Amino acid sequence: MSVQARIVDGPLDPQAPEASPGSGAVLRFEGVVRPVEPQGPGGAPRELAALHYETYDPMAERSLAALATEMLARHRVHAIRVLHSRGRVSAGAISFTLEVRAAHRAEAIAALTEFIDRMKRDVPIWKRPVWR
Amino acid sequence: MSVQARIVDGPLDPQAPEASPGSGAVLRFEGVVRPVEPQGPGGAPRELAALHYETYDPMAERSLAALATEMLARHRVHAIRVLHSRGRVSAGAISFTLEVRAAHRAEAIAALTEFIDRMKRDVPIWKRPVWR
Amino acid sequence: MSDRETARFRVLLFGPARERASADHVLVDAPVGTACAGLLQAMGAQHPALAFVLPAARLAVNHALAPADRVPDPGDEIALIALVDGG
Amino acid sequence: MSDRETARFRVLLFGPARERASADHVLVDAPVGTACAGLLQAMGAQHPALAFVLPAARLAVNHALAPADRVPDPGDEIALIALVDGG
Repeated sequence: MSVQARIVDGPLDPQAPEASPGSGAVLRFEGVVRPVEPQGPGGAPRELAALHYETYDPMAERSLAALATEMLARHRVHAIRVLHSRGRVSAGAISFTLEVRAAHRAEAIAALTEFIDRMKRDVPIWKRPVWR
Repeated sequence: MSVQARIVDGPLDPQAPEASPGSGAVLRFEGVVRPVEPQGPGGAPRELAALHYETYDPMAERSLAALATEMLARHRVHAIRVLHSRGRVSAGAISFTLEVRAAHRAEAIAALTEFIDRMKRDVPIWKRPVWR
Repeated sequence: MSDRETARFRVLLFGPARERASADHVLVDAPVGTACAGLLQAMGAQHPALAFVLPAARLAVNHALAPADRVPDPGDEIALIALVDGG
Repeated sequence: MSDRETARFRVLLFGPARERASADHVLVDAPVGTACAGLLQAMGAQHPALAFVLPAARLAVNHALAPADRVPDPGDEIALIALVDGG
């Protein structure tokens, strides 16, 4: 069982998952900055140059770790690794990765889904669009 | 929109996802051969050396592609890439990868979940344990 | 039944069915015009070692899963698809 | 209220709240013993530009989300956590 949570300056690298010989299921989510977003809720689509992520440190990283630990226990998964960007991330680049290892896919999917929902609600990270 | 489906001899390589600038969500599942499995339904756990996958060719690959195409349309995702092993895959190695790109994570999760459920039911691939 | 009324179908086997039958195919005799559901029943009757797969069994005809009422031709490629725990 | 009855809290701001207030923190006066729920109300009253966040607002006390009935100390690190569309 292991948890890793880290806030990283700038975009994340696409990474091959590490070997995990004991886990039957490895599920990895990557959040990519979309090149077009609605301007405001229900607004017209507009081209985006980047997103700028503001984090409340060190609470953001601690919250990610606490959430990972909670999901690990609740869904009985083996390991959770989460990285989130701080600062500017250009459109097309990765700002968030979440990797879950579990015995079976059902637990991995449940843990990943709940993690992301909870993160958006509880982890102090704010994004600001940088329009083109 | 794109679909790739392929049956590959032996274990799969862990791979970094390709760049996908237009998709906000990239979800990747890897199925790894577990080192211990129950011997038969409800049986006692036993150490596994490998799984041997038998495929009905070319139906297996065609079924994967048809299923990917169906999931792409139903869940409105951008791309699905699926690889499945044929033949021997040792414990700890990867025998299946499924990658889904979508605008948002909800569609990606729905497409991935339904794809795997349907695959296990409809795609002619059989596995045989090679006990240690 | 006369020769004209009965056809001989070749059904490919995989996985547990292949192991149980110790063969990569079986021959099944059935009246001309028999649909997939009837062909599976005839297979179970003529090859009792394969009866265990019937609850989960479907047939593929020419590399596509066939509905129960599809009437295969003896010249089609027919395969037994019984996925208890595939993938 | 006398000085003994009122305390001054420093509340850190982020995201849209920081932009709207054009400041990285605000000062909020509230009676000693005020819980987080009351402190948020006082903040909205004393800094009307921040009233828009109240529906989604919680406070973090010393880097942990605090329940509404938690009574912060003026010496705590208090932050406004209003995540409309985070992550």
